[in-house]
Amino acid sequence: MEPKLDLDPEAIRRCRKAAGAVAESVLRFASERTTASIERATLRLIGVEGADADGVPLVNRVVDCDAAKSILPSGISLAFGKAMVATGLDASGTARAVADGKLDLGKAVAGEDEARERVAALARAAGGRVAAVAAARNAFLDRLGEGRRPLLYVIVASGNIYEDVVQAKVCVKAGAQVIAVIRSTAQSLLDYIPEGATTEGYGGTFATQANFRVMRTALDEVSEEAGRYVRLCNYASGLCMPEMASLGRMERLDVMLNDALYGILFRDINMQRTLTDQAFSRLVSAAGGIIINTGEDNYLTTADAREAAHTVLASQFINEAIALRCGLRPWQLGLGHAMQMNPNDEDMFLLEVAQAQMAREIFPESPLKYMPPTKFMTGNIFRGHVQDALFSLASVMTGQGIHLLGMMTEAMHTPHIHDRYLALEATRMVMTAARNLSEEMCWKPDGKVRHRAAEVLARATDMLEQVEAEGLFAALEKGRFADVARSPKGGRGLKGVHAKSKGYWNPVEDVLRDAVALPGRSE
Amino acid sequence: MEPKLDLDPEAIRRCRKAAGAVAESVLRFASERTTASIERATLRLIGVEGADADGVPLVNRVVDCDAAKSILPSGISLAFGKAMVATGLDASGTARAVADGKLDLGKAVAGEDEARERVAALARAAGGRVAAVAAARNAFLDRLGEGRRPLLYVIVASGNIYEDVVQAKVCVKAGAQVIAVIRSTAQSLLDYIPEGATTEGYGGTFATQANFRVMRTALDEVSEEAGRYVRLCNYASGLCMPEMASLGRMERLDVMLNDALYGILFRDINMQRTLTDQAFSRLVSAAGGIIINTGEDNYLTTADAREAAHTVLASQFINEAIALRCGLRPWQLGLGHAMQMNPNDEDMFLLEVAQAQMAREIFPESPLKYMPPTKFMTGNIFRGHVQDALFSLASVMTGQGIHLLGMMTEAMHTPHIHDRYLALEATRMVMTAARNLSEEMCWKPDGKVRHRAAEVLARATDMLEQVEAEGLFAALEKGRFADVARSPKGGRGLKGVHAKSKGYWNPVEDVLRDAVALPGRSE
Amino acid sequence: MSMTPTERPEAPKVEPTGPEPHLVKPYGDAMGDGAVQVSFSLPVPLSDESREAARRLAGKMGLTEPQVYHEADLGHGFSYFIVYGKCRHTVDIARIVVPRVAAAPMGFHEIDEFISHRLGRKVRVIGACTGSDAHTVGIDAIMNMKGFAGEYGLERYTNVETLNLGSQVPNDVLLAKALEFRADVVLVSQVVTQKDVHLTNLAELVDMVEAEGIRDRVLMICGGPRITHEVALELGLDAGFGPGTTPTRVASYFAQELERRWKAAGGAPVTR
Amino acid sequence: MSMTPTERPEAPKVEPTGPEPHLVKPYGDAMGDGAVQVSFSLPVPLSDESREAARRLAGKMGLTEPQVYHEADLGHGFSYFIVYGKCRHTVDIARIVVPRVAAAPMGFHEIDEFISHRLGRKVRVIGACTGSDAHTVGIDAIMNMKGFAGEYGLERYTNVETLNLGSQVPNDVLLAKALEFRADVVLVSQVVTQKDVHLTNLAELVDMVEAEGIRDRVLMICGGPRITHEVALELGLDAGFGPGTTPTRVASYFAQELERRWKAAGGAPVTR
Ligand code: B12
Ligand code: B12
Ligand SMILES: Cc1ncc(COP(=O)(O)O)c(C=O)c1O
Ligand SMILES: Cc1ncc(COP(=O)(O)O)c(C=O)c1O
Repeated sequence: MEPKLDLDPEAIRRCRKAAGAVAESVLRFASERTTASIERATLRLIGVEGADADGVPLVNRVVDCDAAKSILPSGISLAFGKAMVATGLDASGTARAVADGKLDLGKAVAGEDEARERVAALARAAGGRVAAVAAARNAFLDRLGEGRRPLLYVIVASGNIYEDVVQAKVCVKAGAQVIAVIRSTAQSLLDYIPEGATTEGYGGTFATQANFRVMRTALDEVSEEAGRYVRLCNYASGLCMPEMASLGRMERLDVMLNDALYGILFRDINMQRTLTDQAFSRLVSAAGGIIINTGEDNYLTTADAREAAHTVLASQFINEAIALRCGLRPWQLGLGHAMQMNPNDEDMFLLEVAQAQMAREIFPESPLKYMPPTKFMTGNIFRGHVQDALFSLASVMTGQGIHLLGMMTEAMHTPHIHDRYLALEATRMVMTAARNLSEEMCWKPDGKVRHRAAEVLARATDMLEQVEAEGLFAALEKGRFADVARSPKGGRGLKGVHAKSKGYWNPVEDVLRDAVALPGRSE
Repeated sequence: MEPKLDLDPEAIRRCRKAAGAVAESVLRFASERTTASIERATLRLIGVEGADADGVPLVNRVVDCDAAKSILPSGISLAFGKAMVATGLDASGTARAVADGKLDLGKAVAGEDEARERVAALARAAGGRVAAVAAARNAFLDRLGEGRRPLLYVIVASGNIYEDVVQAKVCVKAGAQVIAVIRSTAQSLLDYIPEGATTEGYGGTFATQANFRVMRTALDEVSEEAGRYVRLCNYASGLCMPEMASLGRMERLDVMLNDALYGILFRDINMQRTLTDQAFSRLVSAAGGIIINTGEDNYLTTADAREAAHTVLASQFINEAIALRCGLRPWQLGLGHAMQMNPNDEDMFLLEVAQAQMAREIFPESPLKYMPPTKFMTGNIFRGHVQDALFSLASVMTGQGIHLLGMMTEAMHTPHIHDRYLALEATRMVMTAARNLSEEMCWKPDGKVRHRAAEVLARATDMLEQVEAEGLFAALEKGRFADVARSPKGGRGLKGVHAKSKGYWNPVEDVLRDAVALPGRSE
Repeated sequence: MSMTPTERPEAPKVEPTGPEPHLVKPYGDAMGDGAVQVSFSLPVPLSDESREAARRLAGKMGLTEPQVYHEADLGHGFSYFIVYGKCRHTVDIARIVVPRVAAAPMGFHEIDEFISHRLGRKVRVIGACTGSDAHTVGIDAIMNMKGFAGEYGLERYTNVETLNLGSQVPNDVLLAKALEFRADVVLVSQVVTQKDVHLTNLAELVDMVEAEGIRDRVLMICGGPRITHEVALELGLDAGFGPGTTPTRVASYFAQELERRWKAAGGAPVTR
Repeated sequence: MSMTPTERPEAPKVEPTGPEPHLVKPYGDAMGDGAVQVSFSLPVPLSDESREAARRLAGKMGLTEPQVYHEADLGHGFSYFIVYGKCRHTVDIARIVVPRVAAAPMGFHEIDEFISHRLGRKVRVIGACTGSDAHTVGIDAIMNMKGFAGEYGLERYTNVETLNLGSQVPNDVLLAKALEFRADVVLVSQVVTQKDVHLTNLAELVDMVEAEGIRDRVLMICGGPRITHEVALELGLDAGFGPGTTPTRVASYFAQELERRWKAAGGAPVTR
């Protein structure tokens, strides 16, 4: 798409510079730490599966065992490797032995070299398996394609994975290109991932490895029917962010919401924890060819879209900078933004289009994730359907990459089966009717649209340079994003953060970094 | 609005020239004829009111009496003047005497001069009263204004004028600026106007003088409440076109649908009859400050909007040419067009906007009447609501003058009370959100939009020059408009047409022509 | 963790409405939830009481947990509500039998050939949009050359002779023309349905055709957006066609039905 | 033909629903027409039979002349319908009594003065969004400085001391903090309502407060998009506020209600 807004390249450069500095500092912080979930993710990646009789995942049993406390700063891998050598069992078997109290992790004294070799081999094997998953996706995409952009993204959230499958299939028939399974309310606060296929959740369906499989299998089936590859999306967020990313990568999820800032601001998750988790998670997704979605769109639910538009842009720059440094490539960055102005404000459509077009031009290679109106949706489903239509128009006019479907029942419930059908139908109609609108039109110089974009960019530049100066933690403490203030020690999950000791070793991370051509870190 | 399409001025000039020639010939034809309804309108304007015991209007009784047959070619006025002199009664009294058989119109032999003077005085008085009506409207407009353009136009059609009043008031609260009372199905085929306030109609409410008053009174009331003048619209069409125009003028209707072509094509009314009626009707509306709406929008219900778009433009030119020559000024010409493409066609929105913008630029001073999607509306009210939203956007983007509200229930019933509320709400939202979109954007040179406009204009030019060559009657016979073919002698109402005799006299027409500075015709 | 589809768990099918799958109930996002959306206006001003009235009304409609999600004051004594609830009712779909137009679908050429081979002479079809109805697009879609939805209309068939009377045709005129034309098939379109005028109109036509004594000689077919085959049968016509009807569907029907009748009667009625 | 309004006919008023105007019935475009719009999906594929099932279902809901205006095949065994019909039911609006929060509306300054003059000391208000609910926009609208809909929030009042605990607050934490803060008023927000979690949550809180023996010392107020005053009372709270609530409405209520209670009790409870 040819640029229309004549944005100031110098401002963009300054933004990237400031965001880069912020990212470096955040990643430096993260590189000095590990977390319970990173270590659990590591175990999962080397093959630990299953749960104990109470449904507690074995990875949690291992990482939470008494001995682990002192082990975690060095990483679980070496100790676990020794345990494997000691038991002679595979990864899951070893973990079960630890869980059953048959083996004290602190007391496994097998030879260090053998232990390292054992785990390193598993890590390399995991890397291979994961590459195969990415290859399988690419084969699908080559063979079937996935339809035009923006990709139409709809959620299922019945709470029952089997019901979700039915609904997802119906969505695909109606044109959906990405199916996102929303998680059960507050799953992100759980410090473990439930096991097995689940049929009870509220406001969403539990994210479990089995559920991922059930849905991926079903989507593969309908992808064939529909003659296009349908992507699956879930959340790599919350206290289990690194494990979610890992499971997603293993089970061929294609898109994952992944944004520490969301957890901090909207879930009150501790910032040290989740920013550390995020660095690992993004690495996992990078090599897996997963598209991550970020959550700046959410800022405008608590802050005002007119006033705080620049915070969205600033956050996009930060997310981009962090992501690129974790090995993600631009095409993997579904940077979030949203249409959240009061639809009764004069010219709000122009301002929204200005924002969307601006983001498009600033991140030309990234498939922006565009979020529909939610805040100003009411119980008036008819009016809401039209708000969503304006959104669809804005989206197609500005070349968005991933288009979240607005639902007329947004203010009421997670969607009913026909809500999605109607939403897809209307969206497809609007996008077809105005398919090439963007090619056809230009924005007048000196008009409101160009002014708005320039103003938002200028304010984002100021903000980023300020965040660079004060540091991200301080900025979060001052409530600069989403009008929400959080403290570095507040929120959930801080106790799962561990400063790495000198000898920290994580062969999985090394394999991952290697896969995306980042230098290794262990030893 | 500054032009955006770079239309070929030479093509526009050629269109106006050809349309002018067509109009001249049609008006020449009309000037040589009178019709039953013109004569009845004349009687109404000089004061004949009321009906006989069977509800037959007195004007019909007079014009249909045995003697009238031979009288009509000379106009009813002189004979009726003689009758007035003979009875010494006022106009209604005289008409009732004729109806009651107390007086034979053919045998009234009063002095010609006195009779002429008598009727001419009434005609002048009528002229005065009508000027007062227009002045009253202007006073309202000066005092209250009428809100922004496009004027939001909604229909009421319950069949019961009192129910219509309730619904109209509700519409005004929701933002309606024009209330159109749709007529009962097939009233246009009646060769008389029913009398009195009516509560039984289907698909609409009878247009009667009393109903006009009931609604105008109610709207004056809510205009005060709303702080803006609400216009009233009805139909000057069908077999009673001239009388409808006259009643509308007397009862302060502000907008009247008035288009002989509609009657010919969609009501199978005889073309000689209705084109003759139309000339008189437009004259009536001209001095009355009434905005007429034309019916080209309807063509696209029977013909294809992609293929036949130029026929709409050609017809607008013809309607403009005829109207201007009947004394109407450009601001009175609500030239019709419609958004009637299959919404699932790629880029249909662009083509529709091209048409709307083109019309806007070609008729810059006329308040184009823009008709919503009807043809592709289905029982899917949700999808329909979005089609209407696209329409509203096209309308505000192209500066239309009168915006007919699309109803999501278009494919089902004349609107329910909340259909209009929802339609007005959504339309206002879209128009507010995109209020200055048109100021902000431009269409790329060499794009589809400009090409489409140029192509439609070029085809309209060809068509108009062809119609000029063959004449309008022949063009209608060949089905050039709306894919419907009609013959000059077919359809209803031909027997009500009378070639004027040499001595044709119509003092009312003279007063009307004088009021709009056209030369008189009688004697 | 393996990726081959065969090793994946089979997704169990969700059962329709519990133990009795033929008892259907609305579905929102869980079997049996009964989710239904309702909207209406009430002729009372908006107030806590009218909102409650709306809720109770939904309750009377058999919606449990009715929830008013939107309310608007329309002014002048009216209010508008959007309500959701869970429908208690079920319908036994196993007991539903809907009459269908019984005719194997055929294509354009096939029909033309069927007529020439099986009926032995051209079929004469008259059509009109009757009463005060001026909506000709529907009947034209079936009859006009150019046809509808990519199919040719009856005028294009070699073995169908047509006469399309157009709009606003009074029943007596249609009858007279049908007699004159010696029509085998009468096509009537009715689009305007206010106050059930289409039913009155069609019933009147059937009466007139019967009174004329030719009811068994003509196949009477009606169509329109609110017409169903069932309604047509109830009114005494032979078939009814609703929205989206294409010319071949109508022609397939009358060709096959005429064959059946003419066979039974021992031959086609003579035309002139 | 005259133009002066006085000479014009008076438009007779349209009577609401015939002889018994308190029996209200939906209205489309004629009194008593009962016009209702309904939509739902059925867990059966689209067919003539499922369309008929949809029609019958509407019939069971008490809609006469049910008409299926839209139908869609959603695939995978589901179909969707939009139905209109004429509702048979009426509701007697004269018999409906809806409990209201009884408090005269006051403005920002007025409330502050009311508290200082009539209550004699500052009011202590604690707020939280409880359970796993993370939707703080509602409670913030009432409590935050910047307020909502052009009104200041409680934090801006001179005579209100506030403590906003934010989101995802477990009931026991709220209770402990309320005791510690010696709250006079507890504000609870509940936005997520899936599986009626808001009802369970609120009922649990009331139980805990009662078990703690301080139920009569605190005014318990809840709010959220699906909360009504009636629901709050049923759950044992003192008041409930729904969508669109503004800070002054809540403050007017607790100020006046505390005055009433404290008067009856002979004075305000001491705070520390
Ligand atoms: C186009 C149109 C018009 C055009 C008609 C032009 C013409 N020459 O036909 C014009 C502008 C003239 C018009 C005028 C009016 N219209 Co009109 N019009 C419509 C509109 C927009 C589309 C109808 C259409 O063409 N459909 C497309 C065709 C292909 O579909 P169809 O008719 O259903 O036909 C198909 C099938 O039903 C079937 N079929 C139909 N007939 C037959 C016959 C046979 C034998 C068979 C086998 C099959 C068959 O096959 C067809 C192809 O699949 C509808 C709204 C809508 N979107 O439906 C309103 C609508 C039909 N009109 C309506 C009304 C009220 C009027 C007026 C009466 C308003 C007034 N009071 O002035 C006027 C007057 C006309 C009159 N007396 O009939 C109402 C009818 C309400 C009702 N249910 O009674 C509607 C629903 C609009 C509304 N919401 O108010 N209208
Ligand atoms: C903003 C929003 C979010 C934001 C919340 C940010 C934040 N910090 O608050 C984010 C993006 C984080 C979010 C997340 C989720 N959300 Co949410 N969200 C919304 C949304 C769009 C708007 C809510 C809102 O802010 N309304 C504006 C405020 C001002 O209105 P209000 O809350 O009604 O408050 C007013 C009154 O009710 C009253 N009031 C409210 N509380 C109180 C308390 C007292 C004491 C008083 C007196 C008055 C009062 O006064 C307020 C002012 O008038 C709604 C959809 C919608 N349009 O309603 C969905 C919605 C509420 N969310 C929903 C869901 C399911 C979720 C998730 C659980 C999804 C998931 N599974 O992950 C997540 C997780 C969050 C969680 N566990 O709670 C559902 C709830 C469905 C239901 N009925 O149960 C909704 C309806 C969307 C949907 N259709 O699915 N969400
Ligand atoms: C970036 C991001 N992460 C996560 C979530 C979901 O929340 P949770 O992780 O709490 O399930 C959202 C929801 O909108 C989101 O936008
Ligand atoms: C120009 C015009 N005249 C008249 C009518 C109404 O028809 P009738 O005069 O038959 O009531 C319409 C309806 O759309 C119209 O567009």
